[in-house]
Amino acid sequence: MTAPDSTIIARRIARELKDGNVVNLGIGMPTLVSNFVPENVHITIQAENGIVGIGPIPEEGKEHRDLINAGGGFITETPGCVYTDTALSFAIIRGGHLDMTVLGALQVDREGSIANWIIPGKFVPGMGGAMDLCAGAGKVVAALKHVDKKGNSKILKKCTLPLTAYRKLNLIVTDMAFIEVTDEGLVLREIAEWTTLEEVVKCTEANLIIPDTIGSFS
Amino acid sequence: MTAPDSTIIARRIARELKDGNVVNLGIGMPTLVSNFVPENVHITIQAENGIVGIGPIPEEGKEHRDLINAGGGFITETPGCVYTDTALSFAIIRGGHLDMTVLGALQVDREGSIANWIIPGKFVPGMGGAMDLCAGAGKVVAALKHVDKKGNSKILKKCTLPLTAYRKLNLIVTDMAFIEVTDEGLVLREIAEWTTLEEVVKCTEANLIIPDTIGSFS
Amino acid sequence: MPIQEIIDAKTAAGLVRRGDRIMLPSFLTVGSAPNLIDALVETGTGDLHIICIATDFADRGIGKLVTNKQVRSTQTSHIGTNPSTQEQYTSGDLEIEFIPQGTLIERIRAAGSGLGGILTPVGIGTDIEKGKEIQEVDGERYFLEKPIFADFTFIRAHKADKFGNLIYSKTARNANPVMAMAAKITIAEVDEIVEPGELDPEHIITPGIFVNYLVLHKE
Amino acid sequence: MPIQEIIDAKTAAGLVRRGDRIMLPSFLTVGSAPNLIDALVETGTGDLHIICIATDFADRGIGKLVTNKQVRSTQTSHIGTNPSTQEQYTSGDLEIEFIPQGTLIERIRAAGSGLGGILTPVGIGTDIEKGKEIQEVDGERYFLEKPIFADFTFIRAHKADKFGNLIYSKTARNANPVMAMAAKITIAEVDEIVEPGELDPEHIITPGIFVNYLVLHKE
Repeated sequence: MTAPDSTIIARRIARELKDGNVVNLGIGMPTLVSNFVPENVHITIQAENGIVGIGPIPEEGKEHRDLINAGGGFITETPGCVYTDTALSFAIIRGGHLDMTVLGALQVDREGSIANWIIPGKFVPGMGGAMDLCAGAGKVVAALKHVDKKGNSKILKKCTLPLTAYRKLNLIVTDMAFIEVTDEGLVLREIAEWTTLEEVVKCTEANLIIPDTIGSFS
Repeated sequence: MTAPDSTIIARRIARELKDGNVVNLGIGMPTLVSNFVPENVHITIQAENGIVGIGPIPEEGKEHRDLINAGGGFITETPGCVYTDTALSFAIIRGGHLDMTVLGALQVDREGSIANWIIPGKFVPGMGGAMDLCAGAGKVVAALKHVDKKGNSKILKKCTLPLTAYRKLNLIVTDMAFIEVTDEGLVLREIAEWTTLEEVVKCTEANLIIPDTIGSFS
Repeated sequence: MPIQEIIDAKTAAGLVRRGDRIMLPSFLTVGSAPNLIDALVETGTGDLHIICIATDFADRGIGKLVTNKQVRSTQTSHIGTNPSTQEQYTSGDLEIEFIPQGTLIERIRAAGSGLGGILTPVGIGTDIEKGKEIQEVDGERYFLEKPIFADFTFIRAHKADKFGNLIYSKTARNANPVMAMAAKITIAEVDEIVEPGELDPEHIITPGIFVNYLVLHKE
Repeated sequence: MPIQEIIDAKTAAGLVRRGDRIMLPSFLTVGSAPNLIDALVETGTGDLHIICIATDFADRGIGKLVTNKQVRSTQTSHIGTNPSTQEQYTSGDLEIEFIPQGTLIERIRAAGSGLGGILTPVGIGTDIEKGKEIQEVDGERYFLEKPIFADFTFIRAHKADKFGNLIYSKTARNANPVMAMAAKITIAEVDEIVEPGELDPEHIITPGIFVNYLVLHKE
């Protein structure tokens, strides 16, 4: 089978959401998670620029210049949403009031560390709110392609790029695998339907703990 | 002459207010300062329980149960007043955003220290917001009778009661004298009309610096 | 956001266990949650640690819990209006950590905000230095103050929407918004509960994500 | 409260001196003060230190100052949307202290709130530990972060009353309320100026006591 588009990652992460969860979804792929929230699950989406309760993207022409998410995209209000200043926004984030955050990643590793804010000498965007999110959210989920364009694994023994957070990840979800980060190491919980255990192991630089039962997702 | 009532203290302190000042007036005598604000001087009164812009005492029957000052007395709103939570209230106080605070005192001393929160073994009310006010206000003014009921000076070489603040006073205003606290010591700036220099010196345990010109107030 | 469960004051007070730490926002009773406090007095649950600006009056507000001997210890800035607290403190039945009011609220905010502590200059040079950790930064001395957490906070708000978003009334706001953030369970006693969207999102002070239960205030 | 002086953007920008430290609230231009920034670009005043969440875009928001080479250094959390900042950083013409966004706002809040600093766990174990002061409390490691002050803050608010009390618009609130507290001079660019009392005291976010001048925004 050929690799699916990257919404497979968003779809799988969305299944982790529980009714009532308050979540922060990073820029890019993580934002897509909100499109796949299961029926009967109501979540609240927070953004670090100061809103609790983000609604869908507005219809064309209905954008409000003062209403954006942390990626700069126009959003809408949900009934019951709240505006906050940046201090309260990061009090929410750092203070443990989010159930989950989903972040894109350049690399993750077997210790549960994540790198996504800098490629020294090449691209130096800055950490924005990513370090705060990793430090404070109840569950920290990395969403990334399993391998880079050259086929190299992004699930490493040890990140080579400067870290965004040291040992803060709870889950790593890729287009190939659903991996839990435990004190013992990375546990392979599920394999994407389109690939195989053999492929996943081959594409993962970090050691994987392989339990007797492994699920699948698509 | 006999001693005037203690409004003499409030009246003299009120003359220190400049147009646009933001002030916090302590419980009791300091509260009276607001009754003597000079014409053409508009001040904003802040209270630590969370209001910027206190108005006069309400008419009887017009009290609102949720609208009090830091002494628990009913107050009114002024047009343009603002409610704040306790964190912002003390950010204002500690952050240097008040031009002046006026506090009652049990003792003050030549170093500019003030004691007003505890009489060990006798009365232990707690410091409330007094320590914060002393630490943060632009000008810290102690308002007190010059001597206690037994005739003992309250303007000491060194406070004997536990301090509310160490070296934070700018002015000491009593029913007898208007004293500036300087790095050199206490400078006697004015004497109340009803008394004399000799009396003031006699009633002051701390050394006073006596300049050539001393004003008077009433 | 989840629709908040609406419970009665008795059920709410019944959640509190002997020895729990409770934040009670109140400024001389203004901004305190009277139904919740009364219900907690009713339970008689003892050995409590309470965190409050002041212990109010012997027969009103937080003071009722003190008078009913349910309080083992308190972190507070003022007890001067409550002879009951004064007596129990003097007799040694009640432990008190006196904390300047601004420092108290910052320690609570630190807990709710995920900070490890704050440095404050308030009280430097006074007796409260005793036994405290002092830190020098750029030649200035500060207290290193640690976060204060609680098991419960009893909020008093004016209105809630069904998500638990809160608005307050005048100076009854005081410590409520900050204490709402620092407890495992935050219970809000409110005058009215409205539909989500009825409160203007620009006016909401406490986001419902800090709130766990709503109790409808009865006079 | 004093009636605030209403000045034009040019006069406001003219107050800034070469080398000054300026806080510029903005989140990818939302919540930035466009007239004030344009006027400051017009002055050409250089050698500035700017404190901001991000440097916006090369041709919009804060980025205009960078592109115009008026900025010597910045404390910020993100420059990824502004190639102009990236270039000047790479060439060594612009100094940058990268600070996690939540830490940045707390350091500014500490300045405005009279705190000597805060302890934060954010970034522990990463490269930002280099050269930083680390403090251990109860076995946990934290950064000891110091306050960030400024000479000026350029606020963008929706409405002001004549006392300078401010309300904001949606996510344009962001860092404005906190940065308003931490500068010697705070100048607010607003859509409308109303009489004191016209803004509900429960809804005002920034008390006018933090504000020094008002500028009426022109499209």
